[in-house]
Order: sequence, then structure tokens, then C-alpha cells
Amino acid sequence: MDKVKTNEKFSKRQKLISLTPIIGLVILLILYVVIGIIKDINFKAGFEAIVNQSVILAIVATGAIFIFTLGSFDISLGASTLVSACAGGLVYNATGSVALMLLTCVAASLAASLVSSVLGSIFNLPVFVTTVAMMSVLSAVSEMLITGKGGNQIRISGLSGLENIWVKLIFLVIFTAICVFVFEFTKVGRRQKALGGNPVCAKLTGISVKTYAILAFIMAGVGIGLGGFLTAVRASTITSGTASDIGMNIFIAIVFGGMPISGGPRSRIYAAIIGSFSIRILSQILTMLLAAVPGANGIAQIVRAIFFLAMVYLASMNYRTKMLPR
Amino acid sequence: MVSSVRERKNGEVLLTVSDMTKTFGPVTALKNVGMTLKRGDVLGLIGENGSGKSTVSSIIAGMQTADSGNMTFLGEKWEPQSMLDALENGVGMIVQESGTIAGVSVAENIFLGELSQFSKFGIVNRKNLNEAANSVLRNIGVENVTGEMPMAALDFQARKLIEIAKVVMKEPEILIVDETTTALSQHGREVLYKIIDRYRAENRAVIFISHDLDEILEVCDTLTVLRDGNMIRTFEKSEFDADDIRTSMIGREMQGDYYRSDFVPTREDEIALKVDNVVVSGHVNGVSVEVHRGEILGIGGLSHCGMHTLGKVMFGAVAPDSGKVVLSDGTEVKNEFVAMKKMLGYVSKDRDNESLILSASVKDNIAVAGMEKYAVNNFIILDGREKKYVDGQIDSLSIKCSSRNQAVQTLSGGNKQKVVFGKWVGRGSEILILDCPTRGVDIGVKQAMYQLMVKLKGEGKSIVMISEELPELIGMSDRLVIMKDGKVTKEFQRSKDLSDAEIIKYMI
Amino acid sequence: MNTPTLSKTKKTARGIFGTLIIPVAVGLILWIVCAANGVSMFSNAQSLTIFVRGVATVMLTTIALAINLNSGRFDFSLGSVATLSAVISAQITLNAGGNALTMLILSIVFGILLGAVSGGIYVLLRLPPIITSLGVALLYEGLAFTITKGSNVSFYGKTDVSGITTNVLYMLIIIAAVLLITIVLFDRSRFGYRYKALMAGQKVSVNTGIKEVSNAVVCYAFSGALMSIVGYLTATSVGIISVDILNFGSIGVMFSAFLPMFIGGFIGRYSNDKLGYLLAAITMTFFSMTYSALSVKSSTQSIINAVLLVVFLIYLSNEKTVKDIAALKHIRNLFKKKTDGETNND
Amino acid sequence: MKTLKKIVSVAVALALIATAVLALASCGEAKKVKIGVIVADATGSEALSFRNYYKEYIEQNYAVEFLYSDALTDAEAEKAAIENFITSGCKAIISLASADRPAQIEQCEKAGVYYAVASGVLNDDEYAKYKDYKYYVGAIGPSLDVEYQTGYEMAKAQIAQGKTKFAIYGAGVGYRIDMHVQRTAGMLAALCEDESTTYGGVSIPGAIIGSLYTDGEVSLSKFQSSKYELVGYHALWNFGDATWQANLASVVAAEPEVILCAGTGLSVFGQAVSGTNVKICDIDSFTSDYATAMQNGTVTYLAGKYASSIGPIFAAVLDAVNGHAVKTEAGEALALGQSYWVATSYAQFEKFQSADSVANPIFNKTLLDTVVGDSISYGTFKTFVETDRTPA
Repeated sequence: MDKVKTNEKFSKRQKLISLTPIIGLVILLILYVVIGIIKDINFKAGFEAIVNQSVILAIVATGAIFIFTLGSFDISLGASTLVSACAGGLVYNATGSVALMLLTCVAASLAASLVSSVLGSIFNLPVFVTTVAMMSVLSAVSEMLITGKGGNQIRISGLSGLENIWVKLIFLVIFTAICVFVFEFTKVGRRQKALGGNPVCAKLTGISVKTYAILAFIMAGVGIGLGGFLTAVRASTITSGTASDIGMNIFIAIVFGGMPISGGPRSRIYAAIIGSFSIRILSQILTMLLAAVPGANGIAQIVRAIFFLAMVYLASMNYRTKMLPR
Repeated sequence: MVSSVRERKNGEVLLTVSDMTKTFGPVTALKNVGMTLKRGDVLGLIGENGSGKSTVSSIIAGMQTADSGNMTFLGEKWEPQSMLDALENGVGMIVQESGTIAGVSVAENIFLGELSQFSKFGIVNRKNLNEAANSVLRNIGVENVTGEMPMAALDFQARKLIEIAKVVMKEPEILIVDETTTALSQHGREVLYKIIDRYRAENRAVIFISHDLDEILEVCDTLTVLRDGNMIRTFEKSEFDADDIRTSMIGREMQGDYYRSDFVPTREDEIALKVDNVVVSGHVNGVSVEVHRGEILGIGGLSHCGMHTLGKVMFGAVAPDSGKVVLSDGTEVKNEFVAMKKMLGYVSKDRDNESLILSASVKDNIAVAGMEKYAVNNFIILDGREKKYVDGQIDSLSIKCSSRNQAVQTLSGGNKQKVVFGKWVGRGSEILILDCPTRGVDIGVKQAMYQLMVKLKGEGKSIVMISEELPELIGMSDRLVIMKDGKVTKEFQRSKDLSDAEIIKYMI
Repeated sequence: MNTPTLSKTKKTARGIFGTLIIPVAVGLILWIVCAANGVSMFSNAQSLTIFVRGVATVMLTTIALAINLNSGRFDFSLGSVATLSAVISAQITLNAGGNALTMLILSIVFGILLGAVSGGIYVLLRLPPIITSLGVALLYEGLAFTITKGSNVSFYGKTDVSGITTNVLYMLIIIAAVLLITIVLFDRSRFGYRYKALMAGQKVSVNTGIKEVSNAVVCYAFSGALMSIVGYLTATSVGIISVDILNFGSIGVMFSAFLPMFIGGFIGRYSNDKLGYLLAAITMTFFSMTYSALSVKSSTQSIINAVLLVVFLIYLSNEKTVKDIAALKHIRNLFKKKTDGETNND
Repeated sequence: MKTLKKIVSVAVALALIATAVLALASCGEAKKVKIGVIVADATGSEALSFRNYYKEYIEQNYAVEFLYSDALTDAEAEKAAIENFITSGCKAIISLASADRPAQIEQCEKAGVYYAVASGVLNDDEYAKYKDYKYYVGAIGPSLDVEYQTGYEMAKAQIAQGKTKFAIYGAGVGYRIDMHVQRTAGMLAALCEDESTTYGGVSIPGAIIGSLYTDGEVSLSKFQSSKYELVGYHALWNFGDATWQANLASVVAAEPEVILCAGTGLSVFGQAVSGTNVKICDIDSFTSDYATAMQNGTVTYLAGKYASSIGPIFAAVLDAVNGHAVKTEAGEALALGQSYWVATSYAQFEKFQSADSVANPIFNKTLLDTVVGDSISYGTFKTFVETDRTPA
């Protein structure tokens, strides 16, 4: 009897903790509204800003969940997004076709993803370090694309019609729907989680580590491509600093959203969206509160750091071990 | 050290344990256990896997703490903070799982956590350290290992001897020997027995843990039987009787058959899987065996005879250096993917690390192998169908869990193993390779497993059972292959007269 | 041990060869490349200073990274520790007065403190260090920015605080001292033996009663001290500390140390890994000097470095003895579920 | 562990409460006009002196509040910063960030927020396109021509002193930052006025500018001259990078007489040239570091912006926000030039420095008030901006 009881308690707590990220998002939203009212902000512009600033991050991060589920870690996502945006921008400028631009964006990021994953698989390299190298290569490639024709930017004009929150939301909804389907309702997602949970066991169940690593990078590649496209549309001027915001923030976002860093069966596809919106709303709140304080950006970052650590601590409360985690 | 200040009087109470209880999540490992150990005693602890004998000894040795209960050592409260703490104060344990570190030297392993005696101002004197290690090794009669050797260069037996040296050099009052001998050859065993004899003579005490009844009867003076976390009975030397002891280990009269009731080897003619002259360097040295449909093939031997590796080769998880594994239709099992496709199933000896995703639910673990059974077009997974499939396995194997969503890591050993079985049986595996399928499983579940194997055999499936426990090999196999040093040394047919003693000859 | 049949002299010769082959070969090849283009790596009086400073910086960063990475602990906060310790010590020295040595000592003190806090957050939260160190990096970047109210710290005209970095001898002393302390601490001391035991067999060591928490915190503190010297060298040699590092501007430092860490680990097989890091730092600085001499564009530099990293990794991963390199093994294990890699189970 | 958990929960709760209190406390202030300032550089000395002028002088004297952005490195970041300012209720944006000015203008126009460029100008095409936008206030600052001219005059002054051995620090040329490219081109063009001297085979300013944009650097091998030597080139700010440091050292070691810097030259070379005879000519602002450097003779020529040079654009923005935007006679947005103050001696520098401080800026309230009002004519404003206020 006792066993059952402890179990129920355990799983109840588990459930509560697993809800931490969404509770966090709700609290942040409430805070945003309350402070917004006090500060008399323009809510319409505010919500648009949140969507505008969150969606690209959310899309790239959602795709990246597949990589993180395997327990792998890709640090070149930001650089990859930039390459994708550059390639798309150049193609649009040459052809004037939005469809071709979108295709190019996805193709470019898929190519980058495939290089990382295939290199890692064939030569059996640790993914993290491979992507560190890829990050350098991709930055250099984008530098070449940007400066190829002289000048320090790729300027895209004529796409401002696409630059609105509805286009972004449609992209987000469609891509998320695809990802949720693959992640939750197909063999691929199940096997990804199994691989992340225990690669040895997964291998002994006939699941090919290499195949699914490449599949994960393909899903991520599509996300990056869409993110690159939206980045190009939004920025309209692509420079070497474009998308620099994405790289590490993906990591912050998905951890914030409740994704276990070791991947595996507790991976959640929604973590990317929850996390992306959470950190952007938090930034908005801090901007409102600190805008007039000198050195505000530093203080805002300190608060973000503390928030981040507190959140991940709360969300992982059930998984403490005697030994220090590595 | 406590010991030096006291005179060792035979019969003085060294250690008492009372009312000790320990749970691991939902699993109760110990229930109100109590025992007393006197000077000069060599106490045997015996019980099936999961009976709690290792748990109680690891608590005494400071590896973990009990949930409740009291211990005294030399009349004082005994609450060791760590194994090192326990050892410093007179209780040392040679552990069952390897307790050495491959990445550092022999000497560093021996003096792990107590380098202070070799260091001045925090700097370690390597020369002194190595010399001290050498003398410790010589003292227990180990000649061919020296302190500066990297641990990784040693074979399994030598590593075990290092562990023994590490503990014995501290001259603890109580020495706990946990399933150590299985890893040792005759030479190693003699080293250990000599130490035990010395301990008895010096009026210290030994707790000797084993599931090998014969050995325990030989070595020990008294014997305590544990079952399912309960103390069952203590036997004095005069009361030693193998049958009595076995009865109290197993406990109740078993309902129905335990092992197979028949003693006739049966099988169909068709060869399901054939191992053809397989070599895996360092593990398997030219093995050829075949399994028929409807046959239970037992493979036995000492832990490092190569049979576990052979099991992995059969499933395609280890690629042999030469030789191959072929199926009845001529398919060569080159990797796990082919194995899965051809309906092979593999249960690893290292269940937690290789056969289960501990952090995943019962559902996820069972479902992961059976997708082609319930996924639409072998691709799309619908919740309802998946649940139905999983619930089917939970029911038919009577897996005890609060729900199909319970994390596997919170299940007991037996139920974990049932989940693994469910994973493979559920998808309709034709050939099952079971490596130590009853390891760490309580008796009830064991019986269920055996009965399931009989049922599967009846359905014409082939079963390869690799085991280190002779009774179950004798009790279940149609044919029993014994391996030693990577080679098959003998093959036995199922028979009523098959005895442990006869088989062991071919193992060591 | 792997080749007990080799005679002792042969073994020593092999050790020396393996230890020196990479830096010597790279130095030679790059010297030829430079000569072929009519330039020289050491073209002027400053070259040696730059070279030695480069070696010091790379070596310290690499050791700081390797200490924790060898134990499977990623530390994204290295760069932020360097900047923040430099900012704090510079503020104090510039405002309260003091010379180069004062500032160096202050830097190290704060480096130790910041490293210990970073390690403390890790052991307190008991989360994977890859997560906590990201949080710490954000935190320290924010602090560096806030302390100066967002203004870069300038040393212009304060020659008294920059005396060390322009003096080759002082920097050689720093290199030698750090190398010596690191070797003594990690290879000879009780702490180092425990560190190695924890690294190779975490579970066994913890069960034996080795205090992992304090060991880890000391590692972080030591790595913090090294990074503070890096921060000091960079700050005083350039004369300015840029606090424009918000939003992970500081983590690039960590990535630059990967290649020398692998090279150093490889060299370490033939002698000592710390010596390996020194030689790897020399190797890397040869590259830097060559890039400068040949005016190689920064994008080309980063591609060359990335390709070198990948090629070297491919070599390591596909070499049979790859298991000897603890660092690589750990990286690979880090994101996989741990099997019983740490014990002797076959 | 449990206590820790509690501590964390309490800390989070406290943080939330503190946030709310902070928010409540700050809402009591009187309504001020909020103006967002987007910046590309947040930490440099020039950026800080601008900021101090706005935050510490203008805010004290006018009912306005300035909100500052992070250091913005790209167009997307600029967009996000403007979005945030619009959300916060800013009535106007003053831009010191130039990754994508057209996009900034479009964004503000759409949102109905006034927009102005400080310390810079639009190029001709851009001006033609945006001059009629309702919310585009205009730009006041050194035009690209002025930037070019500043570099040109710096080099000319050195030539006049008989210097022949030069090095160039291109600052942001590697990122192809317009003002740095123009200044550097100006320097090269001045040298190319000598007939034996060419850059890439040409000496036409337009061609030099073009080749800098293409290459993203000054190539020493392209510089041909029998009169001058160009012994070194350096750029960017990769302080921690060994290659960058080595290159910096080799520039100094080549012993040029002067290093012509397109900006931030003292920060980059100050340390390296100490103890040598190498002089620095620079374009930056009048900070204490430059005071020291001019006093000890390290910097011999400094073209600088003074902090309150961004005062006029504030006045224009304030007028616009108050509904009385100043427009040209043709009803178009402002496009007015400002030039640099050039100091060639410490005495001169001191004069400049003391003429413009946060406590007592050139563009103080009295002066600014002459163009803040409901009927300021274009002529008045133009004169106001273009009057030479260089301290005599």
C-alpha cells in the first residue's frame, strides 16, 4: 500500500514540477500585464513585439529540440541561421522569387546540418565539438556571402509585405504542427526519445544511432531554414551580426521551457515555444522596469541569469543525485 | 584504529544489527532485519538475488544508510558516514560490483581516499606510495602486480585481488566479502580463504556473502538466510543441511512447477540460428553452436568465459572478427537492425544499462520495440493503439506498476525484467537470447519467467539462455553448452542425472 | 605500459619524439610558408613579446578549460570570469592606486573568488555544469557591465599597471609558475590524486568517501585564477577592457581553447598533459604569428582553425588508442547516457 | 536540499514582489516625453559622453526621459529595440545605430513615432526617398563627405609637416562601417595627391572608396609611391586575439612617423606606442584619455565630436513631438551637416574640453531654447546648427 502511495505522491510532484515552465510563462505574462498597466504601455505594440521577437527563436528552437532530445548539443544554430538568411537573401535579390528564396533558405540550412551530422556520424566525432568547428566555418561562409559583392550587407527590399505577425504565426503553427506530429505521433519521435534516454538500449533494440542523428539534424535544419527565411524578411538588411541573438538563446529558451538537457524520454517539443516566449516576455518586463536606469542592460542581464538558474533548479528538483552531475 | 587498543576475546559481540529497514523508492529491500556477529565468527549470508543480503552488508560497511534501525559496533553506536569511514573504524567490505578505478594506478587504487600518510604539505610521495602498495600486495600473497601499474592493464581477477588488498591492509575487525569468489580462479580463492582463516584465528570476524551454497557450507561457521528483505533463519555449523537451507531460501512450497517438470530434451528439426566459428578477440575463441526451433539452449560458464559476448554476437550487437551468425533462411545477422527485422530478441545481463531506458515509462519501454505491431503503416503512432498494446503486455506478464506511465526506474528488479520481457515477447520474437534473465529477480518472478520460457518453447520459439547459475541451466535447458576461456568445453543433453559438480569441471 | 617490450631508452626516445613532433613540425612548416612568402613570424622587436604573451594566454585558457572538461564539466563562464576579474581589479587599482603587481594579485584573488562562486553555484544547484555555467556567464557579463556603468575600462597613461605584459621575462615567469603549480597541484598533490580518482571513477571515489564537492569547487577556483591572469594579460597589454560582452559575448574564449586542448592531450600521452598544453599553446601561437605575418583574413583564419580542429578530431577518434585521451572520452560520454564506463566492468 | 528549495522559492517570490514594488514606485513621476535612443556602441567613450549629455543635462532641463537600447549589432536587433521603445510609449526615436536606417525609418513611420538620425546623415538616395515622410524629423551630423574630408585633412596636415612614413588604422573598415571607410579613403586620397602615389593603380577618391568597400581592408601592396611609405595597416577591435595583437605590434614595430587612425586609435594603439616615437592622429571625442595623450605628445592631431553636438537634433525632435516640426522651405525633413573640432595641441584640446562639459555644454538650455518653440523657421534652425561654435 505504502508503495502505491509514495508513487502517487511522487508522480503528483512530478506533474507539478513538469508544469513549472508553463506556470512560469503565465506568471511572467501576468507580471507583464500588471506592470504594463502601471507603466501605461502600448499593449498592442507590446504583444506584437513579443510575437515578432519570439517566433524566429521559437521555430529554430523547436527544430533543435530533435537534436537535444538525442542528448546532443548543437552550438552552430545561430551561425547556420545566418548562412541560411544570407543564401536566401542573395537568391531573392537575383530572382525576385519568394518561393525560391524560401527553398534556398531551407536547402542551405539543411546542407549545413547534414555536414555536421554526417561528419559526426561517419568519423564518429563528438557532436558538440563538431558543431563548434562548424560554427566557425559557417560564420566564415556567411562573411563571404555577405561581402562577396563588396559592401558589408545583403539588402533585401520588397518583402516588407511579409513582415507581419500573422505570417510569423502561420509559420510557427505549421512548423510546430509538423514537429509535434513527428515527435509525438510517429516512430521517428519515439525512437529519438529512446536514443536520448539510453543509446545502448536503443541500439540493442535495432535503432540506428546514425540514422536518427541525421534525421534529427534534418528536422533542425528545416527549422533553421524557416528561421533564416523569417530573419531575412524581418531584418531586410543582413550583416555579419544578424541572428547572433539566436545561437545561445536557443539553449536558454529550451531549458527555460522545461527541456531536460540530457534529452531522452522526458523531452518536450513545446519547451521551445514556452521558453522562447518566456525569455522574451521577461526581457520586455525588464526593459519596462529598467529602461531609465544607467547600466540597465547589465542589471537586466543579471536578473535574467538569476531567473534562469532559479527556473532550471525548480524544474529539475526531482532529479538530484548523490554524485555531482556532469 | 579501534582494534589496537583492545584485546580480541573470542565470542565477544562485535556487531549488532536491529530492526533495520531500507526501501528504494517503492521497493522494500530490508524489513526489520536483525543480526549479531561475534569475534571469531565467519558468518555466511545467503539468499536469492534481491533477498537483501548485499543491502544489509553495504549498510554495515557505510556504502549507504538505512531508513531506520540501529547498529552497534564494539558496544558503541555504529553510523558510518562512508565506506572509508567504516573501514577506518574497523569494518571493511570487498564489494560485489567493481570498486576500482581503471584510470589510475594500482597503488592509487589501494590507497584511494587516504593519501595523507604519503604526503607532506599536501604533496604525495609517489615512491613511498608505490612501495607501500607493493608490501600490501605481498602481504596477502599477490606477487605479480606492482603499485605503479595502471589499473587498466590488469585482468579482472587481478583487479579483484587489488580490491581485497585495499580492504585487508586496513586490518578491519570485520571483513565483509560480497560475492567475490565468482570472479576468482583457484589461486585467487586460495588467497582469500587464507585471509579468512587468519581472521578466524585472530578472533576477528568475517561476513561471507554468496549464493553458492556449497562454498558457503565449506567456508562458514554460521549461516543466515535472507529472503525478500526478511531474516529467515540462522543455522549453526552443526545444523548445516543443504536441503533445509535451500528450503528456507526459497521459502514457501512453490505452487506448480519451478523449473521444467520434464527431463526429456525436445526440439523441432529446423535450425533457427546457427553460430558459425565465431571469434571475438579476447572474448570468444571459435565457437559454433546452433539452436533449433522449440529448443531451450543453455549456455553456462564463469562470468568471463565469453558467453555474454557470444550472446551479443548472436543478436548482431557485436561484430565478430571472424565467423558469422546465420538464420534458418540464410540471413546473416550482421547488426541489431537485421536481428530486429528477423524477430530476434535480446535481454542483456546488464538490464538497467542495456535493456531499459530507466527514466522512461513502462509504456515507452515496452512500446519502443513493438511499433510494427501497432503503428499505422509502421509509422504513425496513435495513442489508443499504443496503450492497448502496452496494456496487453502489462496484463499478460502481470507487471506490478501504478500505471503504464510509471517510470521504470521506480520498479522492483523483477518487474523491470518483466518489462524487458514484455518488450520482446510482445512483438512476437521468434528467437530470444536471454542473458542472465533471472538476475536480481525475486523468486516469484523467476518462476513466472521459467514458465513463460516453457510456454514460448511450446509455441516453437527458440530460446538461448545464458546464465551463471547452474541450477536454472540444468532445470530449464534442453541442451546445455559449457564455455571456458572463449571456447565450448562440453555439451550436455537434458537429463535427470545432470549434476552441478560434473558441469563445474568443464567451467574451471 | 602499453608496450612493455620496448627498452627504456627506446621508450624515452619515443616520448621525446611524440612530445615535440607537433610543435616542431608545425613551427617548421609555418616558417617555410612564411619564408616562401618573403615574410617572417618574428619580424620585429615586439614579436617575441607578442609570442610569449600569446603562449601564456592560450596555455592558461587551455588549462582552465581542460581542468573541468576532463572531468566532464563544460564551463561557458571562462571568458566572463576573465573579464569580470579584470574589471574589478582594474577599478580598484585605478581608483585606489597600485602598480602592476597589485593589480595582478587583486585579479587572481577575485579570479579565485569568482571561480569558486561559479563552482559553488554548480555544487549547490546540482545541475549539469553546462547549464549552470551558462547562467554564471550571463551573470558575470552583466556584473562586469553594471560595475562600470557600461563604460569600457581604459588604462591609457597608466604605464605602472601594465609593466608586466610588456616584459618577456615576467611573462616567462608567469608561464613557468603556472605550469609548475598546475603540475604539482594536479599530478603530485593529494588534491590532484583525488581529482584524478574522481575523474576516472566518480562513483567509486564518492563511495570511498572522497569529497567531490570541495574538489570540484577547488577546480573551479583554480580555473578562475588562471582565467583572471588571462584577463589581466589581455587587459593590460591592450590598455582597455571592453565590457561590451552582454548576451554571451564572452563565451568565444572557451571555444578557442578546444584545439589546443586536444593537441595538448595528444602530446600528454608521450609526456605530461600540462606540458602538452604549453606545447599546444606554442603551436597555436605559431599559427597566430603566421596569420599576422601573412595578413590572413580573419574569416580565412577561422576556417583554417576549424578545419584543423575537425581533422585533428577525426584523427583522434579513429585512432585505436583514442581511449587514452580522457578529455575526448568525456566529451563523448557527456551527452550519452552513462554506462558503467567508470568502473572495471567488462 | 529542502532548505535550498525553500530559499529558492522565497527568492523567486521576493523577486516578483520587488519587481511589482519597483514598478509601482516609479509610476508616481510626472508625465515626461519618452525618447528612445538606439545605439550601436554602448560602452565607448564617445557613446558615453553623448549619453551623459542626454541623461544628465537634457533630462534635468527638459521634461523628457531617454530610454537607451543595448549595443545593437544588426538590423534585427535595431528593429526589436524600436519595437520595445514603441511599446514603452516613446514618442520619438533618436538613432545612433546604422545597420539599417531605411528599415528604422519605415518602422517608425508605420508606428507614428518621430525618428531622427544623430551624429550622422542619410545618403542622397535615402534622403530623396524619406524626406517627405511625416515622422522623419531629419539628420544632423557629419555627412559622409565631412567624414571623408576629416580623414583627408588629417593626412594633409601631416604631409604639410613633412611626414612621409605612415601607417593606417582603419577601425571599422573591416566591418565596412561607412564613416570609417570614408575617413580612411580620405587619408589615402590625400597621400595620392602626390603624383608618384597611387592606391590600386588609381588616385581618384571614388575608386579608392570602392576598393575599400570591396576589400574590407587597406592592402599595403596596393599602395605605390616614391614619396611616401605606408608601412602598416591594422583594423578592428579583437583585443583578446593573438593574431590581432601580433599585427598591432608589427604596425608599431615598422616605426611609422604617424599612425593615421579612422577612430578609437588611442584605445587601440595607446599602450603599444608608449615608449616609441610613433605618433597617433585620431578621430574621436574629447575625453580625459586624449587629454593625457595630447599632453604627453602621443596624440598630435585629434578631430573630435563634442558631447553636446547631439543637442540640435534633440531640439528638432522635441519640436516635432510638440507638433511643430521644423521642415525645409519645401516641407522636407532636415539634413544638416556638422563638422569636427580639430585639436593639434594640448592647449587647444583643453579649450575644447572645457568649452563643452555635462555641467556646462555648448548646446545648453539657453541656446537650445532659441530653437524650441512653435514657430521656428528653417532658416533659424539651419543657422543655429551651422554656426561655427569652435572655441576660439
